[in-house]
Amino acid sequence: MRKAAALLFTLGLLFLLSVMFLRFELGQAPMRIGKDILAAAPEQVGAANIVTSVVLGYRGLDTLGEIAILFTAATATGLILSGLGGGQRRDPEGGFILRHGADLVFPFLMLVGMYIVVHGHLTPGGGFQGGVVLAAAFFLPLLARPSRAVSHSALGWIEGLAGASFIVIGLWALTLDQAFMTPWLHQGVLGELFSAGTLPLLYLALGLKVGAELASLLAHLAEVEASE
Amino acid sequence: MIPELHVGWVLFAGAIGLIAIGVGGLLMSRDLFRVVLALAITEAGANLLLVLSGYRFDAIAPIVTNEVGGVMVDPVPQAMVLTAIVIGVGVQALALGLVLRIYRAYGSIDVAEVRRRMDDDIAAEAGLPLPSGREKPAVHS
Amino acid sequence: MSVLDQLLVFAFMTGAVASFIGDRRFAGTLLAILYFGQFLLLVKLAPLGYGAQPVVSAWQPALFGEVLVWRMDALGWYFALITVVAGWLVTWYASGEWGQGYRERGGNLGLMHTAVAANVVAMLLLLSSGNLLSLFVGWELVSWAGFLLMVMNGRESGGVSGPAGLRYITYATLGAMALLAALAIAHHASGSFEYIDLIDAVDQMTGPTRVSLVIAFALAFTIKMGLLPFHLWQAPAYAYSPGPGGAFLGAISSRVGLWGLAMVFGSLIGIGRIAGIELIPGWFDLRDVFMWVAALTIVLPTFTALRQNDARLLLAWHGIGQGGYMLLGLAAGDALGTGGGLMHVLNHASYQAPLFLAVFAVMHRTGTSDLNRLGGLVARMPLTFLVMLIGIIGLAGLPPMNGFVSKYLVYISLLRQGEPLLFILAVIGTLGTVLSVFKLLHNTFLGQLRVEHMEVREAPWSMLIPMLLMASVVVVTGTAPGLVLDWVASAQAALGLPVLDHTLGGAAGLDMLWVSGVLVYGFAVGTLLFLSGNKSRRVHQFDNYAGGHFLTAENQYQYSDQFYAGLMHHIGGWYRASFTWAESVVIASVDAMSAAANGFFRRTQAVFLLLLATLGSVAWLLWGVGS
Amino acid sequence: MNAIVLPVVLPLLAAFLLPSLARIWSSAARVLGPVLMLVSLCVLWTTWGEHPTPFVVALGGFQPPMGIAFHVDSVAMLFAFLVAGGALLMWPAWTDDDTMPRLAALTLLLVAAATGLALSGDLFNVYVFYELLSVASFGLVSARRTGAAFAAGFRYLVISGFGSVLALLGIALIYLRTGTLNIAHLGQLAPESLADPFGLAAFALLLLGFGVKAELFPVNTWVPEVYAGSSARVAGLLAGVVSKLAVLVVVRMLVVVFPHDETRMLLLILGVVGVLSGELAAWSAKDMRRMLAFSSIGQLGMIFIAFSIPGEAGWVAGLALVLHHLVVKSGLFLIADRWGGALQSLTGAARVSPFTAGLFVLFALSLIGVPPLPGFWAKLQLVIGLVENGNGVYLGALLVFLAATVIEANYLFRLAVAMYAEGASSTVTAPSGGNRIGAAIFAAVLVAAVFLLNPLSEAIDDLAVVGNDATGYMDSLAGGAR
Repeated sequence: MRKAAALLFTLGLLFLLSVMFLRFELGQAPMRIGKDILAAAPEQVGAANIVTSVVLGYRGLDTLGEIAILFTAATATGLILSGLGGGQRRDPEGGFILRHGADLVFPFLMLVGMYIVVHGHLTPGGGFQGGVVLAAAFFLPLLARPSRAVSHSALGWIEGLAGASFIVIGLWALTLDQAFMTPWLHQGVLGELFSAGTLPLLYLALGLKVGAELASLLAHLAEVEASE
Repeated sequence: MIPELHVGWVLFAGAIGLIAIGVGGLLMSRDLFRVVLALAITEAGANLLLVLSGYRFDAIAPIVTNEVGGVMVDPVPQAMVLTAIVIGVGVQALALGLVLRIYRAYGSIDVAEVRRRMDDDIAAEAGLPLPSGREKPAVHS
Repeated sequence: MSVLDQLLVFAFMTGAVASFIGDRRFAGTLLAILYFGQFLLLVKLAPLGYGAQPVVSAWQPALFGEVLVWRMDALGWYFALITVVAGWLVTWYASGEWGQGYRERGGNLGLMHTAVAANVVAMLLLLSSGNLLSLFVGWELVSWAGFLLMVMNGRESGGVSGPAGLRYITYATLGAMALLAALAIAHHASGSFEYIDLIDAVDQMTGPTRVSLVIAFALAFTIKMGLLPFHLWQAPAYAYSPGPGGAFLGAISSRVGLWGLAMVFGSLIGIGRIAGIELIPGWFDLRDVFMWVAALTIVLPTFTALRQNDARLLLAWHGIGQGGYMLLGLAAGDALGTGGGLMHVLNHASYQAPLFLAVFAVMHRTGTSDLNRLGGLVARMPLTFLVMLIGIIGLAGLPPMNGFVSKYLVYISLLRQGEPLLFILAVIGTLGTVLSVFKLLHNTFLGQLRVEHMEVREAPWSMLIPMLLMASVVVVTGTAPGLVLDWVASAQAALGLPVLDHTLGGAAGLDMLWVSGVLVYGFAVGTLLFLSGNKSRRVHQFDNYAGGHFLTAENQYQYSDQFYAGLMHHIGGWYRASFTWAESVVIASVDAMSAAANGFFRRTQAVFLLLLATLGSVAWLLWGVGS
Repeated sequence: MNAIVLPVVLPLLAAFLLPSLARIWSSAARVLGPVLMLVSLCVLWTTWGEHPTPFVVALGGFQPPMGIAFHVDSVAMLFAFLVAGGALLMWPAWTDDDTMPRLAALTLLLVAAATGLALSGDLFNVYVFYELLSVASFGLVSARRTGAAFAAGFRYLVISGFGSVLALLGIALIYLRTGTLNIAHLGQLAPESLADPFGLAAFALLLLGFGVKAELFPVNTWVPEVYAGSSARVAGLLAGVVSKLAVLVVVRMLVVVFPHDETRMLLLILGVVGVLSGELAAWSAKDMRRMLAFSSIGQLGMIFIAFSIPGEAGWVAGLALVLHHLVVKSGLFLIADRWGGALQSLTGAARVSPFTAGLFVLFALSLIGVPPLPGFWAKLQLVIGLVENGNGVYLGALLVFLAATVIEANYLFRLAVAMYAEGASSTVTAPSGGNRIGAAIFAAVLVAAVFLLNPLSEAIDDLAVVGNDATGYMDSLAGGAR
């Protein structure tokens, strides 16, 4: 009975959403600010990747909010998972291939991650995507060697300082009598690595922060799993 | 235009379908872990819908290159979706952490059982008779 | 700063003094002096009672664009006079031995003094309110000050006062919310809270608006008066207040409901317009509803009083019925009826307060107010007996006491208006009153003195003097009702009601000077005959026999249990039980709704409701209203 | 002017660094948060003083509607002020165990998010801050680390998560129709692109999505468990402060973008049902925390009813109720710190702590709306506003409101009478010193408000004019809009 009702209401939702959204055709959206941004972004921000201009420029505050959410989730997870067990690990060590494979891949992952991060303003990619790769680089050794304790202190410092530098870069604009997050470095030439003002710096901070955040989240969850 | 219209319809329908599947999962799951998964599916659907709201087939990715490009896609929904995805990740991680702790506390992740135990715990803390009629709540960490 | 301001400030100061030093030994005396100061200020305002223009307060704070105005007119002055005198005398009563005893029993005397003072301030604020907003403020203050007085007696009442007070405050909040609704309707109709604007706007109102305005006002004021069917709260709440506080509440507090109705019937809406709202055309109108409610309120609670075995409850139940006379007179609408109704306020206060105080004096000496454990105290407490005697004659409405005058005016008005049924009901009520007050007097003072009360002494003078003062008011205004009728006439004029044509001896052909004279003459003759015979001999109460048995301390010839058993057998207890039943139905339905609401919040599947709401509201917006 | 971002950004900055800072200097970490709240208060105070008229801060220097803008008017600053002040008084992280740094960081994040909600003028940015607020509150709610806290937190998370999806759908729908996210810009475009059933449906989605935090019926089923399972201060913060910010968001959308009869009616109906369900449920609550939780649902319902009244009257009533409820409910939750258990156990509690019982009575009186306490004036505004509107549904809402007040008086004073019952000895202990001081400060604010009613009423009138001025809101987007 309950399932039937649930099904019925789900179908109702399906119907309503269809009524609301299927009226729209792709590409028929007015794109009001989208067009403006497409036109103005190359001059205003100077990043080849316009999505990056939006993420770090036009909607930079969203991005700050979003790393804050990640940080919050990591902190909250840490809070609720702390005080659980002694972290006695019972997972077996990874085998030879896994351990050495992880060691081998680690620098490459780091490299790829950093590359994606620092080229975020030029190509698809950026702090989030790169940060996830960085987190994977940190997490891989954890899977290979479950007995090795993660230094939460170090991760904490990385995520704290990375986040702080993001904000400080943004706040620096205030000393120049500009609004928060106004890019204050020279724009450079469109398409070059050192271009788009403060954007690469922000992405760097972002990448580090996301990487550290995800790594610490995963580490927290892994520790609980291990102490199961 | 007809094939485009058709594909657009499919994409929208897919997004809406994801939402419906997720909501159905939310309603029917008795398992907290499945609830988390259902929530993730629902969010995925909503994100898809969001990114579709600025998408067009005749346009290219919004990256300025040396080649002469055509019309570009609206970059704003893409940025929004990026944000929304990351938010979803954070929420899901926290949800998993909570599920873990609930399992540790109650030894179960069944929705009804957890609900019952929670009511008992709240009542016990307040010094009220337990709603489930048991003597006292089982010990938990 | 007008005299009104001085009065209000002085009353506030009294309250402040009470709250700071209320528990000191001398506090009662000091406070009594301060109340006397308030009384003097009211005397300064006495021209109001003889037709002077209203006195306006200089303080008119404006908040959220609304102004609070205080203005005292003849009606307010009349009520304020009763209030302040009642406050003065009950405080005097509590200032001596009673207060000490109360403190020794663990009562918080300082709080009681503060509560009484707060009640007086609140009443003064209410009675001098100059627009609807200040009326509401005063109304709520009176309600909550009364609540404070009611619930503070937990120790002495054995924990009964708390639930009684809670019941009261629930009813009172219901009334206050009705008043708030009335305010809202008035504001909607007239655009302000001023009386004048409302009076102007009444004529332009649509029928439903006017009816709902009347109903909202009526609900608020009748609940406060404890009229049927909202009377259940009153008796326990008043009976279990600390003695002087209960006397004050019983004397005047609930009469603010009548004050409000007088304003509605008089100036704000007008009894004529209310009579114009026909429920069954040509046969039954809204005014008839008021009159029938009043008549039933006279009868039913009075017969409930008959069944009480606690003197406090008996009196408190009576107080409810007396409100019925006042409303009956007021709703009659003519000069006689409204005059009688308004005069009854003072009369009622003047005997209800000393009756309460006398009961508490007995309690003070004997430790009980259970009518089955008392008796024969006339020999030990003759002055208290005298007070109660005067009081019950007044309460029963017999000449030459003032209660007779006001009831007489109401009766005449009813007969002149062609309402014989209501008249009969009122008389039946009086009959019940006579029966039950006789029970009170008999079981307390007459018959055989109980062994444990052999050593009881008369109440101390600090308690007797206030009681005697009040009792003397009953006699004086009974003999010369014109003293009060002057004020009543001014109040009628202030309300825009027809003014009662009266003399010092009374009105409508009644001359109490003459009646009292005849009575005094009769009594004098009787006394002379009695004394000249000189056949009486004083014996010990056990030096006697009854039913062939000699009397002992265990063997009583006075029965007090099952008083009026035959009558009770016939009328039963259905009426009171039916109202408690109605009340419990309301509570049970709120309980059921509450359980349903709880069930909603306790649902396991929370998202389900969310989805339901989404579907509902989106569908409603898409198709329900948009198309 | 640009400094207005500081109350949002500085807490974020501090939160990022706080866990690490606590490792090397824990006492500094403990006071960092409250000190920052003071700084925020100062910044807001000076900004308010310097810029009494609304202004827009284009973040990143990008003209709105392209970039995100903070729309700063007196209403926004008032709410930001309340957030900082409330958090300062109810700072939940004074503990000195190992949870302190994380608790403090979460609180700072909560504050940053709430302030952002007040100031932001961009729909998606509002969503981001709302999510930040949600995640931070999940963490705070579960921070007691009991089974019930986790379960309640999870329930909260699921409901809130589904609400977020709804809000996201609403945003997608709006973006599809208008192609913009700036609220002022949306307001300008709304008459042509959103004033049809589909636009209104988008509002319904936003309302239900953001309504989760605002304890809107029926998305408030998380409320009783969460307030019963979390610490008293967190519950006070959520019920007193955070809920109001969600209300502000919804009302901003209502006034600027969707000022239609239908949307107001939706708000009104949900508010009425909220009042009924909340007060009725509170009537039979067996423990104080859940009683307060249900009562706050009812009070929030009243706030929704108030804001559904068109025009400035609605804003006056709504703002007055918001301010009043914030002060009273926060104070009550501080009292519930140790008195939150079974109502039965509070019988005779006045003996344990006469001071606390007195505060309870004061708060209860104001909550019921006894003059001259501020609660009365707030409710009076609501009553006048409802009846001025004249419409039948509003009159029905008035009746419900009046009946609910009677129920409220009964259950609050049932408890108050029991607290003062003679002869009973209560098993509870007096609330901790800090909580008593906090509650006393709220009580002092309440009493001071009685004496400052006149300036307060004028200030609220001014705020209501600003809040209701939709064209003013849109015009502040000078030049950037088209």
